[in-house]
Amino acid sequence: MPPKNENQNPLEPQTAIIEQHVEETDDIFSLYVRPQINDFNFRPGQFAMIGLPGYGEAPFSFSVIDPRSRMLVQTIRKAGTVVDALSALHSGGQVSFRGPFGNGWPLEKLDGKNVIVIAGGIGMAPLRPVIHHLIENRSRFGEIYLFYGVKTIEDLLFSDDLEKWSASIHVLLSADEVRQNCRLPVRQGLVTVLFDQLLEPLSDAVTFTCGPQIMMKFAAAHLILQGQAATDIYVSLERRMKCGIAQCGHCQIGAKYVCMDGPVFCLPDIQRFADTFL
Amino acid sequence: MSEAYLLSRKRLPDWIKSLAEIYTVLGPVPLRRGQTVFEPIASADLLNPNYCSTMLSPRLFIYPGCQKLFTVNRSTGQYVTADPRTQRPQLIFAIHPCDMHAISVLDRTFLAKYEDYYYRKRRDDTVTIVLNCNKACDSGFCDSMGTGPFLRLKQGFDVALTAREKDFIAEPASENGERLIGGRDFFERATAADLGEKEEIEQRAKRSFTKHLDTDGLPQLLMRHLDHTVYRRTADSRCLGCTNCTMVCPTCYCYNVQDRTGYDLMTTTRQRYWDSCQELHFAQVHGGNFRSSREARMRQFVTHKLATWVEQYGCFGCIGCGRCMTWCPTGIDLTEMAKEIQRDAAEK
Amino acid sequence: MKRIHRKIEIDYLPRVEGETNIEIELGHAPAIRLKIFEPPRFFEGFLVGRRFDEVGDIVSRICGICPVSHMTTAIQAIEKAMGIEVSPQTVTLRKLMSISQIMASHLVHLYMLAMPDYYGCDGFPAMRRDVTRQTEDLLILKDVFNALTGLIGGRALHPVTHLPGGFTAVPSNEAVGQIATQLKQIRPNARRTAEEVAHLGMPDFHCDSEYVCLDTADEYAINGGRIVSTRGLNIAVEDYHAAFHESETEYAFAKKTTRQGASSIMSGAMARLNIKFAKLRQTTKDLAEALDFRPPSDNPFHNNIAQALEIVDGVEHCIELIESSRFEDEDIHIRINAGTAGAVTEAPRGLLYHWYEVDGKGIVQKANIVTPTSHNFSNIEKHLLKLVQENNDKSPPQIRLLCEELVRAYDPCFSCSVH
Amino acid sequence: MNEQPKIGVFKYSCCAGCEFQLIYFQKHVIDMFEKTQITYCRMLQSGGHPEGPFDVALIEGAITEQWQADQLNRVRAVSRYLIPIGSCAVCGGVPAIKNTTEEQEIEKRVYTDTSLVHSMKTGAINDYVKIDGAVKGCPMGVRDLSELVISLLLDKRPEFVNCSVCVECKLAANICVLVAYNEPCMGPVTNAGCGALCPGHHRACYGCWGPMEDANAWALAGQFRLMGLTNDDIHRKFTEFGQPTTQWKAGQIK
Ligand SMILES: Cc1cc2nc3c(=O)[nH]c(=O)nc-3n(C[C@H](O)[C@H](O)[C@H](O)COP(=O)(O)OP(=O)(O)OC[C@H]3O[C@@H](n4cnc5c(N)ncnc54)[C@H](O)[C@@H]3O)c2cc1C
Ligand code: SF4
Ligand code: SF4
Ligand code: SF4
Repeated sequence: MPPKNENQNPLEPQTAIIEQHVEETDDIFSLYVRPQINDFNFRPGQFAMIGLPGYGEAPFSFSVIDPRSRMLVQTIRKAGTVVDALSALHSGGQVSFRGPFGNGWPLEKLDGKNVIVIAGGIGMAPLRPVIHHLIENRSRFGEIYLFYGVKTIEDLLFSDDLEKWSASIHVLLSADEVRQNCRLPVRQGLVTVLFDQLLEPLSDAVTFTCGPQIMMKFAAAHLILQGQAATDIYVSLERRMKCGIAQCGHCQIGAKYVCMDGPVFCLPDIQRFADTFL
Repeated sequence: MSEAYLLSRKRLPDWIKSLAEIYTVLGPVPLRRGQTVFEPIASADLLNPNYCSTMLSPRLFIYPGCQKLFTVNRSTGQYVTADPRTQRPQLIFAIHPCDMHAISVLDRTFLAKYEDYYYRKRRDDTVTIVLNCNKACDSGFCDSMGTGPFLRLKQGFDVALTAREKDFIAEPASENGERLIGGRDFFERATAADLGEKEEIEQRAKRSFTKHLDTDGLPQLLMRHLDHTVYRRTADSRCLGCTNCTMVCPTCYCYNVQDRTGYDLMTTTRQRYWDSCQELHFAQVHGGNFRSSREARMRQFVTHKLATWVEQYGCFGCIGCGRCMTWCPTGIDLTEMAKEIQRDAAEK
Repeated sequence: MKRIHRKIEIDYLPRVEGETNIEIELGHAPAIRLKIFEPPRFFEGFLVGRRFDEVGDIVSRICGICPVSHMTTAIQAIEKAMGIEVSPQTVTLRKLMSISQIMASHLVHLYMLAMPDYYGCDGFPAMRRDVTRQTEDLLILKDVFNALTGLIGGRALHPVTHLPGGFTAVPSNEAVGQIATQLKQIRPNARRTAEEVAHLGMPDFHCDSEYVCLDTADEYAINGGRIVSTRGLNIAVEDYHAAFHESETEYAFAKKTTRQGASSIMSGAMARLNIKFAKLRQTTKDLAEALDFRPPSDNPFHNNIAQALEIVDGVEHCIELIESSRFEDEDIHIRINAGTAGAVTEAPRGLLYHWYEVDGKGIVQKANIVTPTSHNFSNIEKHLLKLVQENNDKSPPQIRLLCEELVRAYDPCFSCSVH
Repeated sequence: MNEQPKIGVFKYSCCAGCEFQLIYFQKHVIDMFEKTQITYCRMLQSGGHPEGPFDVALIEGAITEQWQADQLNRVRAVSRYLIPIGSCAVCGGVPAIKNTTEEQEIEKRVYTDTSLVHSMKTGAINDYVKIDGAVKGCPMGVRDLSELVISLLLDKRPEFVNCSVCVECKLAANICVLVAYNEPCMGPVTNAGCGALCPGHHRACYGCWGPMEDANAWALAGQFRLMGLTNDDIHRKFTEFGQPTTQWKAGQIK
């Protein structure tokens, strides 16, 4: 147990400054946030509780940290009270900020392995720092696949990055509807249609996935059928969260707190509980 | 173990009076029509030490149903933390062993990796005097859950009392507890014989239980039968979704957080209040609800209390007080559900 | 220059409770029609089949401004029908609740419905901007009266504690005592309200009426008594049906109630003051004197002043009732019996009659409700007609305003009247 | 928001109590006049613009006549948000008790000449148009009302109370009258917001706030039967408020 700290109140947020607001797609935007703490750091996959007094707060993953400016980037989909309020903020605006929380992706498990990253929609956001890590340390890994599924091509996040990344890893894209052209090849269908591009066997691959629950469920089932060990699949889950510090109970799944023990779980470790939808 | 003392029943009022000089003493007070509630008392006359169980456990004095966290000025961004403490330090008198255990269960949530500022202040500010139960209460099964009828905790409380015909055996368990007894002339030293009699009373109390739950291997069993039909049947035919079970449960810790802004649109108050996994919106997120069925919510309650809590916190989430079944308007009993699953498993 | 205006229509009269149009025909055969189009909700129809202990809760929903009156009248009728006796404490609590509600209703009427006309405002928000001080008095007074109703009833609007047989919960003496203190503090505000209203400059218009109200020997009757009038009526509530007649009209959903023989009547604050002025407290009488208001009056606009004086008197009445009582918890004892009975109370706007037939299981078999606005309906039309005739030479907007002011002076409630 | 939000208030079949609650009650509701514009409210002021547009249209009362439904559709078309206020509008409320009897029969009990009456089955507002939330209560609750107004001013989605009365009952530490005193309490299926007023005053909730989402009326009706209520008693309990709703249908079987 950590030593008792009289003056620390993990429920009371700090104030952080918005440096930039970028519209990514029709309903997704990124906020560049500067926290007050200078040595702020996070692990890919972790998140912060960001909010506005009067509107509440909600969990958002870090999608990147700028190494020089120390700015955090949060990529957010417009869906809800807090988000609507955040979406109206521009540079100079203030938000409330608590974090980082959660365990983050187990990057150490990837060393020497083939890596499969599966993202769906806004699920790309917490996986972006993973890709950065993979590319920065490219030599430590085998084949690297990024499977990324969206509804329409307009929903593709970070398309500039995707192009850059495709120089060093396999970037495979799918969209439910493909109507117009895109600089990168996009296949029509759910993200699983791309799986025929995988080189077998999968036995020494590790998978990180984040996206809609139903996508993760089918992707994982597919991979396991193809021979991947369930224990090599890691999922990042979304739940309702009010505290972020393992108290409010909303994010509980069985014996686990998504906010503290997760949001990243090894698939079988979470699947054994009820109501996981996995 | 430290010393044990004796307090004659006649001197109880003196003790309460002296405690009330330092603390707000919260004790079990009889209400009209046979109910008991914990309320501030100034003298022992009001006290009902033979109470069975209260609707709300003394949890609410440490973790109140609705608690202000802070106010923030929306233009300056200035936060003012709410002071969770009561005006005077409080003393909970005659808290039952199960309810004392429940507080120690709550400690594991609020005083864990992240320490809750508000809970910590109130917990440190509260003195607890436990009264062992000489007889099982109506729907209690604390004996099965290892939380009663006599206190089995070694720390985390201040004094344990055992009632005898003419006196109380008082056993302090903290420095503060020693102080509350020491120096007061109405306490005498207890003898080994007294403590021997305490053993006997405890054994008698244990035999008075009519409700039992076999907890051996129960968590594993429940986790193997997550899809048992008892959840759906009970949920559909009897569960009202009213959340009374979790509102009265002394170990439930879930809360919701809400911002309320004044008409000046400047001052926002953030507060938290008890929430419940039995409430429809509890696990709702944008685009879905992870426990949209009443069946799923009921399963969550039963399996959390009797199974996953053990992995999560190293103890059961149920302390066997019987409140959830007592105060459920349709009398849903989680032990009955567990027993049905046990029976079905045994038959197979 | 004298012009004959054929027809003036006021569509959906604003600033009254409920919905009505007014149609004024001038010329050879002048006529006035109060076309109350408030949709009927059929309370008397659906009360049949409901249990006796639901009736109070249901009928309070007839009206959001006088729920206590409907509730109390219904409960008293049902108690009489089933032979239930209540304690003196219950009688006192009912009185306090009724008076405080009447005061609150008068306040809303005076400040929010009636007064804007006289200040040339279209409504209260504008008044709050332009004549702030007066509106402050409203807020201060109303808070205290609502608090008193709410303390006894659980809430001021649609109280929850009031059942046949008594109250499920009784307020603590401390809490009631605090309200008494507040009541003493608002005396000047109440007085100022009366002065304000007396100086509004109401039209000098006279039209005789038969004034009807409840009366008892010893006090300013509110929840019971005999029905008396300025023309010699003096009957027990049991004889209500012999003295009054309810009839349907083809242009309004509200029924008209008149004396048997079709002569119209006026009930409400002015009727009460015209008949029971002597029973007011001396301070109220002195104030009336100072304001140059000497009942009986035959100017219907004076109903406004009468209401204001009732507020002044009501403050004292409540203080007296509180200071002469100690409240303690009591259990409600009821027996279910078959029976029929009616009860009359003074609602803010006048006489309110409820009548029920209950069977041996406590189920309502028949219901009849006659509201103050139904009692006043004919008289409003009669007075409007006279007013229009006397002001025939004015412009249509002026006539329209006069008519609106007159209707509002009656403080009618069309939601009640249709129910 | 640069301009003050425009509010329109429309009254249909009801007691007008919610409008009184809106207009006259607590001081802080009065403060609202300074930050919003009430552009139409017949009981409050003369004139006004019933044709809209409105940022919020507040609808009081149930629908019992065709002209009301027609007007309601027009109001919906010119309103950004449309919020029913009070049980009559939200769940039919007391005026919907009449749906339990045949229309002709009800009318005949009140009028000898029913030819002028053109009443229909009582409906709630969301039986006719899409709604954007609801301020429940009979009369509507001030907590939700101020949440609505503040939310409007902050430009956020209001968070209305949406749990059972039991939650507030426990937070208020009332002894449960159903369990302890065997009173048939509607609290478990009734939407909270009143602060558990009735149980707090030693009586059973009679459901004036209307059904909560996902209410299990069937199970509570079963419990009432065990407590000795007749089917008629139960039917009355579930039809005093919320007759037109689906949530309480299971309790409305005779
Ligand atoms: C660990 C973690 C990381 C996350 N990271 C990200 C991230 O990086 N980017 C991101 O965009 N999201 C992320 N999320 C999800 C994000 O936290 C949720 O979208 C969050 O609910 C938004 O908060 P809110 O308070 O604005 O929503 P709320 O207002 O609380 O909305 C939630 C509820 O309201 C309903 N609702 C919301 N909007 C509407 C509407 N317009 N109409 C009808 N109903 C509505 C929803 O159905 C839901 O029930 C993350 C979640 C978790 C748990
Ligand atoms: S039982 Fe439900 S309410 Fe209680 S702690 Fe568990 S999840 Fe929370
Ligand atoms: S009294 Fe009614 S509302 Fe309160 S807890 Fe009991 S059942 Fe629920
Ligand atoms: S307890 Fe029930 S009946 Fe009473 S006020 Fe609340 S919702 Fe209405």
